[in-house]
Amino acid sequence: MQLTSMYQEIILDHYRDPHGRGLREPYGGESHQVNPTCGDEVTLRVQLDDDVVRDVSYEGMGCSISQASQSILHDLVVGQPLPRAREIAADFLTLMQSKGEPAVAESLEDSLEDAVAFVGVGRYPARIKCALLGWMAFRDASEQAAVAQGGTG
Amino acid sequence: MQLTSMYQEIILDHYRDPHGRGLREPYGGESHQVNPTCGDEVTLRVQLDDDVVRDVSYEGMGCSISQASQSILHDLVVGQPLPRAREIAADFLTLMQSKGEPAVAESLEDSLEDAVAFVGVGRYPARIKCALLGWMAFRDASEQAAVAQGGTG
Amino acid sequence: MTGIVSGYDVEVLRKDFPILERRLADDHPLVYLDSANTSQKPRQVLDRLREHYEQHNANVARAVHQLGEEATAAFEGARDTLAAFVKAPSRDEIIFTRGVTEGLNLVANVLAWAEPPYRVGPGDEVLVTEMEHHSNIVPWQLLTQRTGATLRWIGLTDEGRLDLSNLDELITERTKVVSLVHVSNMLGTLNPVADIARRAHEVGALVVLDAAQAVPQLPYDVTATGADIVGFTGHKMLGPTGIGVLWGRRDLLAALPPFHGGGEMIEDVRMERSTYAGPPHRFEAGTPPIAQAIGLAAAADYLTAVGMDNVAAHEQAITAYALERLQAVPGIRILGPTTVEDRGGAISFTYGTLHPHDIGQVLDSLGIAVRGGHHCAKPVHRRFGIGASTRASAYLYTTTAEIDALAGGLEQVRRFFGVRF
Amino acid sequence: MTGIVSGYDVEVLRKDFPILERRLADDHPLVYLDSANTSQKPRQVLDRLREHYEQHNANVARAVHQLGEEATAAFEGARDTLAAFVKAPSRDEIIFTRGVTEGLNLVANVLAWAEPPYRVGPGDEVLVTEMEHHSNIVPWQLLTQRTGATLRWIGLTDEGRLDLSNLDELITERTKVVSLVHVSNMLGTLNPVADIARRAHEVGALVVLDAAQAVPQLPYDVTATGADIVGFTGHKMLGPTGIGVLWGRRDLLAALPPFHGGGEMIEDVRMERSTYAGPPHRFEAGTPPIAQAIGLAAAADYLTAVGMDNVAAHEQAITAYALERLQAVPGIRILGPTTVEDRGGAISFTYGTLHPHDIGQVLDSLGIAVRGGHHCAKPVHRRFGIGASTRASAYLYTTTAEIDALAGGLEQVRRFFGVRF
Ligand SMILES: Cc1ncc(COP(=O)(O)O)c(C=O)c1O
Ligand SMILES: Cc1ncc(COP(=O)(O)O)c(C=O)c1O
Repeated sequence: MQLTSMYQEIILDHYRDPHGRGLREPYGGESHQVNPTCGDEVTLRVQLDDDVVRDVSYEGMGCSISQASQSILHDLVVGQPLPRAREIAADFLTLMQSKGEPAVAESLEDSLEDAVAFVGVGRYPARIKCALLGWMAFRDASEQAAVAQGGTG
Repeated sequence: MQLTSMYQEIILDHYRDPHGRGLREPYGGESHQVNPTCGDEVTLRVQLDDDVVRDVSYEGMGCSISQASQSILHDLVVGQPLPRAREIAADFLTLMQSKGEPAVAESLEDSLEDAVAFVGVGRYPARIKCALLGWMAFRDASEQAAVAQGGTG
Repeated sequence: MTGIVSGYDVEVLRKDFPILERRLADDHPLVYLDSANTSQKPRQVLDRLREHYEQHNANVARAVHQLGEEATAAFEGARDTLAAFVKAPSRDEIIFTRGVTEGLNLVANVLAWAEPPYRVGPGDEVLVTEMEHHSNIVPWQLLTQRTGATLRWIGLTDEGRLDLSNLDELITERTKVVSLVHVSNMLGTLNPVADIARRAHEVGALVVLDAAQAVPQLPYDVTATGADIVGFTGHKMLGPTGIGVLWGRRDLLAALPPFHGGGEMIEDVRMERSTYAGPPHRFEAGTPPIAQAIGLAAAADYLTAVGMDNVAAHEQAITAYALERLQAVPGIRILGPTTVEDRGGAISFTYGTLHPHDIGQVLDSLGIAVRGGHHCAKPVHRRFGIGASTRASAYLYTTTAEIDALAGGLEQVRRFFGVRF
Repeated sequence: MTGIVSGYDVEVLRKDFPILERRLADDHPLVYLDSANTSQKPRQVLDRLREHYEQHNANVARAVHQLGEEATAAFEGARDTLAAFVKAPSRDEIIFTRGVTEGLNLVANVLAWAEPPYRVGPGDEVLVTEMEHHSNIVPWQLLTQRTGATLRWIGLTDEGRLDLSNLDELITERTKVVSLVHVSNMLGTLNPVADIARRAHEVGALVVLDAAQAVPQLPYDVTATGADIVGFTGHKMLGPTGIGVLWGRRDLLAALPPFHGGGEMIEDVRMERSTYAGPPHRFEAGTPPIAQAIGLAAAADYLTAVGMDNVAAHEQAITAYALERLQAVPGIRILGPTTVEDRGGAISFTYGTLHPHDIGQVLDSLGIAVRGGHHCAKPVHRRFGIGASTRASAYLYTTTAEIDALAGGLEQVRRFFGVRF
């Protein structure tokens, strides 16, 4: 069944055992995002250290897709220089807009690593917002953090 | 063709040569009526004399049906005691709501005389208002006139 | 069919609904349990729509030609049909709207500009409840914010019923409007509207009912509700989208100012000033949803032919069956009344820690359509400490086999995510 | 077909319109010359409607199931289609309404509550014209009466064009809105909207266009009009009733407050307060006219396939032909431009002293459908010293033979009433 194309094992793993969950101090920027169609929410904090993403901490409620996506986000961007983290975020958006095109996923594999597992979600328009919720919060919070430290924001 | 069932010769005669047209003094009540769907208008005055309709005078713009109907109204009610004039008006309303039923027209022939020629108009919902415009004005103006003279209004 | 007895043959009736024969992905037959969101349409409604467009299409109330007369007769005839369907004392009390949302906005909007005693202004209060659909909250927020009035609301008990314990504090001399849902689209609760209407009328408040879920399911009598205004929506009662009805007491409607301005709602227009037609046309500016009103009348005819008593009895029986089946599934918690008394057909629930999106997605892969989300009722979700729920809702075409499919599907959901409750 | 050459075969195209085969009383074929009132619908639109209801019906933006996704894709796809049809820079600038009347009311309504600089308040002025449809007069009367602003209007020349001689006195620093008709539904006049928009923008006024008669007839480019907001209506462009479009500049829409409150227009709802979605959803409260939007997209697809250039050329040719034929009938006086330059397809006229109702009734007995009355434009009738007129209006399916039938019918009207002019 098609279902496994959305719920790949790696997504279910992150959902059952999310990485980096919880809100932590200190942080340079925080963002709260709501998905108006289902009411799901996330609060996400970003801590920069000289333009390197030192921590991403988050809390909220949402479906397996949004939870797993936030967990993978944490894995991908923590430790990265902010410009590179933003590239990753842009690539993830591209993946979500690819309508599930395997070729797009393949071309992004180097950048997104495990996160290409989300390619199947792109075929379900109602779920794309779920996958993007944390990433929208990251874009917002990282901008704030950059501005706060007087960086490249 | 069906058309002649609406435009009976007697209606066309009244249209071409209306009776009692023009606004006259004195009058005890006046009413202005508008047909919102076509913009047709009539101003109609009623003069009572001891509960007898002494004069009905009118002016306005409208189609052959509304013009002829006002002319026939004038013929029917002038000289009648007000209660009888109201009966005639009620009968005309019944005729218009009869959906063109010949039996209804027949039963009203004694009361309405020539005016039963309007029976065919009842089959054209859009035109019923045209035929009734003057009669609505009469009801209104005659009530005013009755009140003004302290009568049965 | 097993398990329940209906006043009509559900399997035969289902043949009127072409979409129910649809096969979805992996050749699963459609199991449509989202009727509180929108209902499916019988062939009879679609045929009437098509016949109108192919044979009688014209604008109404404006043209002196055969098509125009036919279209006007059908449209105004639809008003008669809907008036009879909800036992309105007069056809002139039936206003056609896009849906109940527009109807409620119409009321909230004209009350800002009405003459006393209806005008809502500074110091006045509008009372709603915590179980309202957003469509019966936001219009009143806009009204009260813009006029300096205050919005108050009736809270809920843990069983999902209105908490009427402090009603005397909530309905006071300041209350100008009490607007509430007749049957909740989320909890399923059927509210004691006649009682509340009586209390509201004691202080001279207007009573407005959101009957979006009630009219499709119950034999309806607008005056028996005790309300002054009742709104409902066509697409939830087998009718087309884009059409709804607002019923209002004739003398009240006659005293209210217009809503939108435009064609058909006028008596005379001058550049300086206009005068307006009487109800219902005063509230129907512009070309109305002609074909949709005619289609809705066909839907009302269909429901009347089945018999609204039968529809209500089936809804009760299938809801009772579903409540029982669902409560037997480990991990299911029903939100709202768990038995069928004073209850409509919507059943919202949580399922362990699983998210409604995930539940809905797995069910969908089996052809089972339910709704997951806040169902346009965020405050009541918040009241129960959750953000979203899963909702199954039946209608006159729903079978017990479909309820069984749902119960079975939920077991598969659990297995798919590898959880136990 | 004789007399004109079109970019498509009109006789072949007519076969798409089932109603055009209808026989009326006395077996007269239908001669439908009332398209400015409402257009007829091609099979392609009716098929799309039926297919939607029979295969994909569900509510939009709310459900995570296959039907819901299909319905949402079709509905939001309709937004793309309509955006492309009028060359809107962004799909988010397309708001679905019931029709242009609702669209104009939406604008007038939100401007009462907008933040500066858009808010219309005491001392401000709104400018319309004397040739407006009631739908572009009454909403502005309501707005100005309720906010203490003033309504002014541009007068007309005897030829039925805007009298722009005193435009500098009418458009001043006080002018907040200029709202006018692009193509008059009564006079047929095509107005110089880009010029007027430029003048209005010099003083910072918003420009609103009633394009109800323009979009169906002309290749349309909303930004080329120079306007900030453009409204049109589906039923006049081969689409269903109950649907229209309001286009607005994205940054403007983003700055305006909501219109109706309810489902789908929100971001978050608490009992105390709500926040709202961005455009277009902010302005689409409640279940939208889903099937109707999809049907309208089918209509736009149909028009695009014929080619809007071809539609416009045919309209011009048939209007030129009709103007010529009608002016040859003794007693006919055309209201509005008598040649086809800067002119749309509606032709209103008087015929001796005969009343439009009588003219229309006799024509109807011959199967010829025209409109008699004030066409929801009483002020322009008053301007020309009359209460009502007869209007013939063609569309892409109209043939010269139908115009000939009209001319011949008018002669029979004259004979029937036994008058000479
Ligand atoms: C110029 C113009 N404006 C407004 C309207 C009103 O359109 P609707 O009734 O579809 O809202 C019409 C048509 O009736 C029109 O021709
Ligand atoms: C109780 C209730 N009120 C209001 C609405 C809104 O109805 P509509 O979207 O048709 O306007 C709904 C359905 O969505 C409902 O169930």
